[in-house]
Amino acid sequence: MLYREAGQFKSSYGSDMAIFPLRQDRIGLAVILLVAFVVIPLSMSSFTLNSLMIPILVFSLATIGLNILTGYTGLISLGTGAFMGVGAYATYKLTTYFPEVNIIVLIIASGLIAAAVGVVFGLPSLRIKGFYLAVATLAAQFFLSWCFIRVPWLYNHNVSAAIEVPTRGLFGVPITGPNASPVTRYYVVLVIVVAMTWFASNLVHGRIGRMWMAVRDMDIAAELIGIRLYQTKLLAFAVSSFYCGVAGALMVFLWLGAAEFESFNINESFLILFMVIIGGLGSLIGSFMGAAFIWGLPVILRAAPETFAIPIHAATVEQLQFMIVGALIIFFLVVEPHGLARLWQLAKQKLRVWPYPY
Amino acid sequence: MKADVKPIPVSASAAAIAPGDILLSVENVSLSFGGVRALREVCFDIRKGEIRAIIGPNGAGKTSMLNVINGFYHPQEGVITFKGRRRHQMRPYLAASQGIARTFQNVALFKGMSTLDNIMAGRTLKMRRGFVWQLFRHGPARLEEVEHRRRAEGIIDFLQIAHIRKVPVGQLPYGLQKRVELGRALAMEPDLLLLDEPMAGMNLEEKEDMSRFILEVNREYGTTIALIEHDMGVVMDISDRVVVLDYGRKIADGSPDAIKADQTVIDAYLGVAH
Amino acid sequence: MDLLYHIFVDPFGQMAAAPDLLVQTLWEGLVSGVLYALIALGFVLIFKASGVFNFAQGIMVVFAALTLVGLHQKGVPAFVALVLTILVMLALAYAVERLVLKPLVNQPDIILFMATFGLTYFLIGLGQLMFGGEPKVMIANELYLPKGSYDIKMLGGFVSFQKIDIAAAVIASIMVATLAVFFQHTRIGRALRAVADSHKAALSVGISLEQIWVVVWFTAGIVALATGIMWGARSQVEFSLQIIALKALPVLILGGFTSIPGAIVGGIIIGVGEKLGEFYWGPLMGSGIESWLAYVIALIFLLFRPQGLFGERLIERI
Amino acid sequence: MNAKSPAADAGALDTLPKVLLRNAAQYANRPAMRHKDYGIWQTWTWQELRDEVRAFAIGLRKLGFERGDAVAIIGDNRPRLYAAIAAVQSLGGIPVPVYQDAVADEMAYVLEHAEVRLGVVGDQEQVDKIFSITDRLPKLERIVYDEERGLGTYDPARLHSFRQVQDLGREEMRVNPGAEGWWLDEIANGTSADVSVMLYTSGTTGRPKGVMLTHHNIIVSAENGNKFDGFGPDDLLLAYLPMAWVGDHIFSYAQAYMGAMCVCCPESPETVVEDRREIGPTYFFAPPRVFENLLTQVMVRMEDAGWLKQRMFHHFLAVARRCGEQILDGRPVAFSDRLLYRLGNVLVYAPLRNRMGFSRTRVAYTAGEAIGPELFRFYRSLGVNLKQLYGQTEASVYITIQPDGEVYSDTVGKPAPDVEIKVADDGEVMFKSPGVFLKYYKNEAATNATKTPDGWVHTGDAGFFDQRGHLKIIDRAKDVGRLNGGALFAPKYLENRIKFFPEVREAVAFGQGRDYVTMFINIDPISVGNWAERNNVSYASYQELASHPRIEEIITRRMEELNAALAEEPQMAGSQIRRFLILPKELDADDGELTRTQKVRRSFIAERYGTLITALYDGSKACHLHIEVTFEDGRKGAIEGNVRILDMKAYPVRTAEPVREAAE
Repeated sequence: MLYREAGQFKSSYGSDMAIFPLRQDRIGLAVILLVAFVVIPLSMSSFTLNSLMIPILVFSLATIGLNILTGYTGLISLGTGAFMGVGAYATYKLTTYFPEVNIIVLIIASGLIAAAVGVVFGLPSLRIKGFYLAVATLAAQFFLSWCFIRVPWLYNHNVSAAIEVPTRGLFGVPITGPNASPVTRYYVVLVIVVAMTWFASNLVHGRIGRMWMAVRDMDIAAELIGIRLYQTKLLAFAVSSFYCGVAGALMVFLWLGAAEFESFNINESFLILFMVIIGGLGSLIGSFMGAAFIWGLPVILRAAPETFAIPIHAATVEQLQFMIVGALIIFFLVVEPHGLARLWQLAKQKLRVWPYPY
Repeated sequence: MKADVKPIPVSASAAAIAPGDILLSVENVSLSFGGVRALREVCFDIRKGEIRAIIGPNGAGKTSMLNVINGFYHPQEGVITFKGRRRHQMRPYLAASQGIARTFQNVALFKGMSTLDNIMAGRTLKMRRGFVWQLFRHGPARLEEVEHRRRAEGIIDFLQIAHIRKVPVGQLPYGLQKRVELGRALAMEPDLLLLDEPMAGMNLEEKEDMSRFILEVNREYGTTIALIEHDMGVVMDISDRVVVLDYGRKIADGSPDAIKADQTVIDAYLGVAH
Repeated sequence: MDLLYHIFVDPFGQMAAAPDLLVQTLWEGLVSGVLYALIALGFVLIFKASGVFNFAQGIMVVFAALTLVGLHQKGVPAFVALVLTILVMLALAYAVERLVLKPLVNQPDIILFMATFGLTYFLIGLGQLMFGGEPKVMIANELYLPKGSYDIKMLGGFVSFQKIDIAAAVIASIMVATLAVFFQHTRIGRALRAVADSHKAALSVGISLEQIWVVVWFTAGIVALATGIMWGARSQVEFSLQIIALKALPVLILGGFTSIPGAIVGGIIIGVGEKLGEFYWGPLMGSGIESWLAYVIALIFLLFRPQGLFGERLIERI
Repeated sequence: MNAKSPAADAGALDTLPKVLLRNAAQYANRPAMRHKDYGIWQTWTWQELRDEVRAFAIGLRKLGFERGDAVAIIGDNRPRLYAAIAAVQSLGGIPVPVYQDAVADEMAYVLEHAEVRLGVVGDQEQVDKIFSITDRLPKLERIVYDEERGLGTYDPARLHSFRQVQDLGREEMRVNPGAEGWWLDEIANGTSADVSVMLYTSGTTGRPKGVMLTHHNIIVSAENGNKFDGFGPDDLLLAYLPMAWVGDHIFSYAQAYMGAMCVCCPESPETVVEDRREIGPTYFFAPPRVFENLLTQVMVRMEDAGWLKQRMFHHFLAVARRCGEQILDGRPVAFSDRLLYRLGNVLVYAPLRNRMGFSRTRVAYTAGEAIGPELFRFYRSLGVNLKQLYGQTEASVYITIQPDGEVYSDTVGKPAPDVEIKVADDGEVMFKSPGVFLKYYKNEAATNATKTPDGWVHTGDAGFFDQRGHLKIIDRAKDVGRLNGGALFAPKYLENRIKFFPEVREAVAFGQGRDYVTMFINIDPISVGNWAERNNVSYASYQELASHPRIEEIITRRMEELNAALAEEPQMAGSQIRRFLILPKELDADDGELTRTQKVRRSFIAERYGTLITALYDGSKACHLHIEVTFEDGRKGAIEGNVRILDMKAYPVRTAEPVREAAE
């Protein structure tokens, strides 16, 4: 209905291969960015920013990371939480060793460290596939979270065994630590997430993306057209872990402000996995939707009783929340295995062919 | 005018060997899985620029032969010489990078990707731009992408699949999928093209199209082709030489007419007891 | 050098020095191995019959135990509670078949796998909602499970065998035996094995897939219940058990996803290996390595034998 | 972009090649042609087009091409074929576009008659076709082909690819610096009096005639056409109709050159619809059937839409029917309607235009045959400025045309700029214009028969001007007769008018040499069938349905409407239908009642149903019918039954003096 494709013809491959070939889509994207950069910071309370927007962005990033591995390359991973942890602890260590280096740089650096770790635990992926690989990643999960407890060096031997975020600034403005305002932290996170999303979309739309998907869809054929399975899978692990690592760093440094090994346990991994499933395997936009949905839902569930003044125990809400999320996952898999992204896609298609039904 | 795209660029490496010379030779290759002997001392060669058919009753080891040639199976004995390079076995992607392309008996496309992406994937080996450029998808990376898209479009046009360019192959009818798969193989600009039952399960019309494509690829671009096919009519029409396998053994080798006349072949097909 | 000594020499020295401790450790390992094996058994049953990798097996263990204890706390006599719990597991099996398996039939494995995640979360929520989240004590006495231990003097020391552990081992073996019989000699059992090969085959035996699924999930439920009781009796009934249950995964990798004996052997290997590792090598690395050792063992194992101990190598055809 | 329409300063621009040079200079980097190929719209700027043409022209020269040579152009619309036309013209040759779907024999006649020395063809198919008839074409020396596919293995003796010829030209330009100058001189030597193109019209009778049009004819007509609707460099159009058809030659070639518009060629005939949607032409031409098919598609698709959507869709279509045209013509409309229309535009019209590819269409024309008022109104009410024109090859298209704001479904508009029109006593429309063709090639007789010494051309169509000064074409002149009363009797006109009603499938009018007009009606089984469904009227057979009283009511009502309308038209009022009957069987080609192209064979029907006709005129109320019929499976059988004859009252005739002449 909103689309006017007539006259939007492509006279070069460049424009035909654009990620948003339709003008209306480009406009839509612009609007979304506008809302994200201007409307939200202006309209939302620090509390909402901190408890809703920042986490959603952080988790979106992690979800993109896992999606690259699971959705695009078809490798199941249950170690996401741990890889996020690597990012977080790495940043923490780096800040202690290089207090004067810009925190953003350190976060990126720790992303690279996470990537390296990811590659190490990706090594088995050549020999083993599917659920077997899932177990391999479980090994990563448990081994790493064990490290987060048992290796005091990682948390500078704090008695609390937790990592507290020091105050670090960017252009004189504090962006981490207790006296960084939510708005600034929101902006920092937003910029990083937008940039990394752009990179991700470039990757998946190009040669590398095709290699990943080829491996996912039919690894034998992929190999026979000259794709080196091993390198391709490891690259996926590396990129994926990089994204998760950065997400983990952001989670601790720009959202929670402090963390301990519990923050990166296997439940974290599951959480991200759900976001990927609900959002839609192999879709970047889906990653955002999934994150927003899974994170937003409990917030709403918690808010609901208060707003409608239903006398209900907080713990009960917690438990209901588990049940609802679980049920929803099954529900989604039944009605739309391809997740919110597919629904979004269908809606768009409807609009394009409007008023026709197909 | 501008639109001129050479449908299927012939890769330079092929030039080394003159048409008619031996491109690939298989010398007493034997392959077995556990007790099962799939191939026994098979010898034959493929000359550059010819259409070579490999036929035989079910379970004769035809597909195994192809799998050996492009390195998916590793024969226990025997030597394979391709473009003068002798080898016992190799990784499939090496075979690919040396110019061996291949289609599969039951289509092995990347179901989740569009026709175009499948064919573009076929050009992976030809693309050079590294990770960093890919990140930005600009400058050289973009130019490269465009250049290869142009090549891919040449193939799409050649195979007359323009109308399904952006359709996910999973949604395509079988006949078209086979065509796309051929396209993906052609995208590799192979010196040797292995076709595993390219016409299996096709109706007459589709078969005719496919034969036409195979012939055109061979005639107009000089691509060497080795194919497995059950439809004897087609085989005899399009192939220059035929090798016949039975129970993993080579039982005949020669021109289509010679094969038609060969008694052992006839027996093999009539299933005379061994 | 010193490190190498601590890794390759010292531990064995200790073993030789105190054989009684070694035996004790082995026994401990054996028992936890048996419990792992039981959980793995649940996985295998379901995987064999419905090709579903049932991630929820762990929570089913917790859920079963919790229901049992919870019901008893609500004043239901122990054995009635036991029967009720069995009925609950049956209901669960039905629900799963109706609401999860049937709608998702013919979906790729990964989807079904994910679905069992959903199931896991749902059961966590449900369990807590009904019986609360706090740890509970298993009603061992009411079920006449033995207490105390035999302390046997041997190898210049005392080795204590908890009676409950012995019971666990015995019950486990009985259960495996019954299952074996069940599979070998009942119509459903045969159909089950047929399904493992191909769904059509099963239909030809004249049993609908739905029935089979229900039966299998129910059986898995029973196994879960037993596991829950044993484990609960040894420690207590809590949700963290669900995480420990993940240990069944490495077991499966060793044993192969489709082999019952594999599950048993794998379970024991993991259990024993884990305990040995913890006891003799753990101190080197600040202990607690139990939490991951199993997975690493499995991982290393995988690299050398991807198809598992009893899984048969398959030739990839194209 | 607001590039204003180029001024055609006469003299300098008296041939199209000169116009090409002008565009190459003035609009160097603006797109001249686009072609959907290899997945994108390959584009040539005017400069590039000029270079392509030049290279090809010089190449032709190298192949021994000489001034005055005739060159056949055969193939689907392709940039290279259009370029070939320009190239040939630049060398003073005569391009002869030929229908690409013509069978070998027809093609042989045309090529032979035109004495072509060279053929520029689209692809292998055309090459094969020509090779199959070369023995009949002694004069044909060479064939140049565009699509190289499949021709690689052909013997290259008399065969060249378009590119090879261009390479020849480029090579020549490289070695001989004078070549380009020579080419420019060749163009300079061309004059407006030269023959620009030769188009063969397949007359209803006899062999096709080669209509020779001069550059003057074409340039003036094209220029007028552009001026009339203000076409300029910002306009896009889709070239998809046969290049051999005068319309395509004028719109997609001449007018495009004169107005420096961009011409887009579809990927293939099958993809025209998608390609049109992508391009979104600002100027679109199509014969009525194209619009009809489009409408059917829309309706069929909407059938599958959800209940709510359908409700919305039809509601807003109703709104459009009520006020759409007025709004398009800028006439006053109730404010509420205006608002509703706005809303409808968002929800239905604009999206629909978008799907049909008309989002950017400023002007659309239809011509060739009468278009149904419903159909016509549908597009206009959606906001598509669809208009009608009336033209002929002999006139370089334009004879009459509908100005904006004066658009009626039942006329073909007012005389086009510079066109004089008169209606002869026998009702035949005659015209005089700068576009009038030179002569028929090698056919004095026909030329003299068509063109009077003082330059008037017989259109062969009968028609008249209504009060609004718009021309109405009623029929082929030779088919128009008179009633005994002396009033005009134009059967086809009456039949078409009644056939516009959905319930009527076919109609046959009688009246030649009678006192009044009568008619056979064939009901449309589909639409009437649907009606029966909706009103649960049960019927066993077509015959039963056709003779159902309620159907008769409906048809009678339609007849009244028609008569009322006819009464408005002085010339036609006399031929109101007084009596009619509904045939109990469908007219069928298998029974020889229709031609294979579904046209009624009046004389045959007249004798086959003689009894009915007599009954129509002897005042009887009914008539018994018994006739042989052939069923679909070829079995013979008979249909028998009483056919009721229905009387109609005639409306009073408004006797206004018919307008005989109107000129601008």
